[in-house]
Amino acid sequence: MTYDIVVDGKTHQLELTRGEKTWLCKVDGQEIEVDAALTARDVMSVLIGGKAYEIKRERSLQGELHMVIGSARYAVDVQDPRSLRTRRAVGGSEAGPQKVKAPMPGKIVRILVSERDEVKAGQGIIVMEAMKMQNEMKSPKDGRVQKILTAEGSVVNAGDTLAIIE
Amino acid sequence: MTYDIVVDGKTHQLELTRGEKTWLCKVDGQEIEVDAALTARDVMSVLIGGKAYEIKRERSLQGELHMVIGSARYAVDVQDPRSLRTRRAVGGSEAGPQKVKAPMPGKIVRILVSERDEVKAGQGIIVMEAMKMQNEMKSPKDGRVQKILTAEGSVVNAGDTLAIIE
Amino acid sequence: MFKRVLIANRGEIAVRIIRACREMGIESVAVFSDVDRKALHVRKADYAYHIGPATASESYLNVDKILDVARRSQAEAIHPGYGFLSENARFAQACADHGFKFIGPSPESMEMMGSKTRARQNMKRAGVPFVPGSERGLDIDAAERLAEQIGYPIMLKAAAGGGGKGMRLVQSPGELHSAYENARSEAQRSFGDNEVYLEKYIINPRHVEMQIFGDEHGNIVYLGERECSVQRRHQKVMEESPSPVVDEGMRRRMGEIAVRVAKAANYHNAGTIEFLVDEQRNFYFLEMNTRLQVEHPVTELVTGLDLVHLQMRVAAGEKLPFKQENIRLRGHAIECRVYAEDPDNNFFPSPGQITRLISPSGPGIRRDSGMYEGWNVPIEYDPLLAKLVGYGEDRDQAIDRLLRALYEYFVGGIKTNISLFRRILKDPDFRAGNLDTGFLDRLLAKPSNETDPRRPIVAAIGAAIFASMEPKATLPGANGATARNGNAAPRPTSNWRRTARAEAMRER
Amino acid sequence: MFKRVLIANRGEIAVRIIRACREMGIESVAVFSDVDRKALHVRKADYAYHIGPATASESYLNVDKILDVARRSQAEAIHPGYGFLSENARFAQACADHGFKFIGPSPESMEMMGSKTRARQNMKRAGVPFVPGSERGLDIDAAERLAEQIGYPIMLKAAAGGGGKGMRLVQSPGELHSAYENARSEAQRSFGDNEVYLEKYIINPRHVEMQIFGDEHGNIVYLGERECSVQRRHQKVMEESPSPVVDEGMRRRMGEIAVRVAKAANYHNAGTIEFLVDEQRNFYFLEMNTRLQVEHPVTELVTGLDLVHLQMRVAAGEKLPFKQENIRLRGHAIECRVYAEDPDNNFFPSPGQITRLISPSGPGIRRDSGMYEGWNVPIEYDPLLAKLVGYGEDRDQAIDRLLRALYEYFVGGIKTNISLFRRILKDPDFRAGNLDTGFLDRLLAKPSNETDPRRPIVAAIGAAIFASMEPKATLPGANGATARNGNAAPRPTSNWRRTARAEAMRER
Repeated sequence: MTYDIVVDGKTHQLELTRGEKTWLCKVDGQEIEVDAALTARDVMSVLIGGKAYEIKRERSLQGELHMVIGSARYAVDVQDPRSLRTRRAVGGSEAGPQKVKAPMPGKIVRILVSERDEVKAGQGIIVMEAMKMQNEMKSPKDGRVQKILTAEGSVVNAGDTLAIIE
Repeated sequence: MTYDIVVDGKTHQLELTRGEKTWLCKVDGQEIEVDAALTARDVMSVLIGGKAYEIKRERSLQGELHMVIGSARYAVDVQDPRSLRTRRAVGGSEAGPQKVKAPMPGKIVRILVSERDEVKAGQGIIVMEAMKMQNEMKSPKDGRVQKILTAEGSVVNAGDTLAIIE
Repeated sequence: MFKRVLIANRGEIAVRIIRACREMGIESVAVFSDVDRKALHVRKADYAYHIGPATASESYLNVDKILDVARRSQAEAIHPGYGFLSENARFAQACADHGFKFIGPSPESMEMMGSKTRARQNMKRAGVPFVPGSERGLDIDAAERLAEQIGYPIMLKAAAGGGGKGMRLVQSPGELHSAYENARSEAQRSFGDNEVYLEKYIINPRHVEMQIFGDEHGNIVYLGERECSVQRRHQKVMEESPSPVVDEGMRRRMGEIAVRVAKAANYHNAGTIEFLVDEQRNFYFLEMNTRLQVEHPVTELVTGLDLVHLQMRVAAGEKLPFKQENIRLRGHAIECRVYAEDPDNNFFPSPGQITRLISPSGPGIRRDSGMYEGWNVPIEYDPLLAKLVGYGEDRDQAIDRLLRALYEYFVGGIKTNISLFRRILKDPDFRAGNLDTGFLDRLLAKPSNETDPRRPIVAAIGAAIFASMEPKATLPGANGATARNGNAAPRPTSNWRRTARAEAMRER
Repeated sequence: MFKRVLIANRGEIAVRIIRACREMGIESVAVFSDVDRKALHVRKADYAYHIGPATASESYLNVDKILDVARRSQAEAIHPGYGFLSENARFAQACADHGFKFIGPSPESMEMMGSKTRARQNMKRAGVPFVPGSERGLDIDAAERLAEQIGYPIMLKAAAGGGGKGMRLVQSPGELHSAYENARSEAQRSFGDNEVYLEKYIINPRHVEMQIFGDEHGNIVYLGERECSVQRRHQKVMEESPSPVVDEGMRRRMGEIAVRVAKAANYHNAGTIEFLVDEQRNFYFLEMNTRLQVEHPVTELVTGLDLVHLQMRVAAGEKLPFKQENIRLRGHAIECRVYAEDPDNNFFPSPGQITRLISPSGPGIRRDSGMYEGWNVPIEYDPLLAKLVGYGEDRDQAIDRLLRALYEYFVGGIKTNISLFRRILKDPDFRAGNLDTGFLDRLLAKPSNETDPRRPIVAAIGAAIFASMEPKATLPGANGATARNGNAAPRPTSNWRRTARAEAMRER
């Protein structure tokens, strides 16, 4: 099987072949023999040339995939090379409308702008509260408030779009 | 829903009705209001009139069901009253052939009898080893060894039939 | 001893008190709000009662509801934990009025210590050293005159304050007016009381506090100090005992003054006297906390005592079972407060479901936790999930054991500040004991660079093998695409979008 | 200090040593057999090497394979843990011959202490008190004469023995001949050495042992005693420190004798001198264990020291960092050995998959564990899963904390002896400290009756709600029958069959 795997923004080409007891991995052209064993849910023990790694997989509610090794944490994206171009294109660019999303579940305590307002990049748009802390969600760019999709007092989930800046 | 529930050998009749926030349980005719919440897998928090119980469910490989409350452990059998009679009948009786089963996974180290041998109740049939301990499996009754279903050196699972005494 | 005790709290401290109850043969009564039905303290208690909606003022802060449960459950005493109603003298009084023993000091002691200016006046009389400043709330003119007299920088503080609210640092005369107004209005908003006082600002102070304990028969002892200088936004993050800066002589002087403070307040049960320590190791009384502290475990490990057991015994009328000279400090303990917050993203709160939890144990590790795998951390309460405490023969061993335990600790699904503690514990200044309350902010301003060049490759290999192990990937026709889908989460985010969001956050 | 250490062991002790390595900045090398690929020590180590099939003689006991891994992994030292090769002098010698530091005593010390009769001769010369008996293996005629002289009952023991193998109690002259033959042949089978010696049998003895520690510069200290009288079939089940029967004077006498024993053996690193204590509190040298003991944590909690750290430091040539007068014992610690065995069914071993694991933590609780949820306990090794240790200001508090922690402990899928510890800790004789090596057998002979009349109903309610929550039960057409199926396990067993089996087992 072949994967393109993005680790902390850097793409690695990976070819994986299952051997009798181990896996053969070709990583960016280099061959590595890997003894991998799933020990508990989302916890894999990996031995590479005697070196032992415990790799924990974590998928967040927002769909992010992380690999945690010891105390280091890596943002990982597993991609099929053929569909990569399409996916990249979907992302949109700075030029188009951008969403202000809730980075955490919480309660909307104040909305600082109105629809059609002109805003600067970094300007406060919405104030959220969670766990007794208030945090300001800011505009990602200079532009205009196209839409506000929440109301004061609402409870929102992480990843919910709160406003769109065009 | 109606259940016959056998707890440590004693049968209780249970009628369960789901209320808005709590369950209504009729246990052996007595009505009890129960606030139940599944907290983690197989761990239920139950409140009955303010008293709090944490109930852990455990199903063994051999199919036994236990409820653990604090440090007390109860063998439980959940039965549908209509099929109860049938199931009871399946069990067999002392008169017929009886199985000597492995109570744990382990290795057969010695077989002490041969097929067709006459045996007494309590007589050693097979010696198993697990975790550096040897244990003798004994005949459940006076009778004759009908069949031996394992061999010295074999590794067996818990519940495997090792021999049949007729 | 009490037969049944109600715990008017939640989270790790409720669990900790429930455990003490069970150890002492006392039945525990938990209370819970709507969102806490599945909280760990409800799972562990002998009794549990619902007390209302998530909003604290309608549940954990609601005196009537708590007293009602105490009545219904036939509790004899109430332990308030920390936070919530723990320093509310009216609650302590209401408990007494309704025939429940409040496990803590008398309402009078709490009242006296509750107002910082009143505490100050009482303590001055007892000969306790203070940071130069005003003894009571003052108007802007008086503030101006006093600031001139003791010299800038000065600090404005809310008389009813705490947790950094209503505090303003003033570097020069020109800043005084607007700072005064801001402090006043913030004090009004936060505490309903706009009284503001003024103090000399100590440069690079340490925050050191002394644990005291008194019984109801007039005996008061001190149980050693705690260094609490590792703070972010005036909130403690790590605490240790003993303090790297306190030697035996200073401990005795500080302890004796702390006992004097407690005696002046006619204090009983657990209490803490907070001091500021300047660079010359002079110390100044700051305030008294009239409750059990979050960080009490470090004192427990170093003294070998159980402060919650002691609280119960003293509240039940027993005498302290030891004298000052019997207290034997041994070893060193350090506590990490594990918060649901994202250290890589401006310490944003991170409530949500804990999908995976791997907890450390072993030699020298104590863990007081309110979380479990599968639990949903609610958005309504403070983000303290657990306390991880390392104990060692000396400070170095305590640090090394904590680093080992943090290496084992894994909380999946939400973000926590576990990685922050590794940074702190490896910092040369921390290891040398060079601490002051500005230490953590300075550390956070520096770039973090923990890297192992080989590990990202290992992460990639791990991700690929995980992906290939997914059930979907083994179906006929499976290829890279299916593997990706198998591995992707409910709402896939492209790498670009993730980066964009991270940048947007960094700007704030 | 060493850069890299190989741990020639498995299970909880391998994990405990790996943790110490990480704390000290030493890289750890684990070894594993076929069935241990997923064991916790492999997960936690920095390096891990496969060394062969499950059978210990072809893996953990195979000296060549372990030395080969030490070479390949470039380890500098080898820690043997306990059991396996830990008391094998030839292994210690082979380590030295191949340039690896053996973390333990010298092969010469081990050799001298390995043969009980030789140890006895050496110790006698050092003035160590002994149970009256023979000083070496004897033939049946000599045994007969000596038994007559010191008086029955007497005990026959294998010179190379341990763990109860090759031991026979002889109550009267008539039993001597057959007991002698049995002991001899069991000794031959178990140790390949049929030498048997004889001792006076002490009625109701306590088993008390003294921890000693020596460096390679001639310094030896004692670190307090452990009471190990709670045994089943000569195997320790619980240990505590201090012993309820040892006071300060007795501790000093016993400690000084233990140090004398160690000096006579030119001993360094961790070691334990075992004593029998009779009803008059006389104590007699039993044997020396030339390794770290399973029960070392109770000593660590009471002394505040880390014995594995010390082992590493001493093996690296450092001097002991303290003197005898610096050792300060404080509080009380009790250890429970959690075994995979069924206390309700003749203590049958219970290997298999751990389907659910809820572990205790909190104040005064230390847990050293080799298991995790989802792990399969293999059938090939000893059944020790974890050690739960309670520490308290005094013995009562240690007991109460352990009871609390055991209440929280839940191991699902396999059977463990957790319930046994509750029985022991609640027993009036145990609580009073009235212990001897027959205590546990007497307790087990008594019927157990822990009941709460209301709980079975709660169990029934719980089972019904669990059943009704099963996904199948909520499908259209679901009724009692589906609910039962949903709740039933892969191989349903009727109640009758279960009872029949339980009875069959009880007969054994």
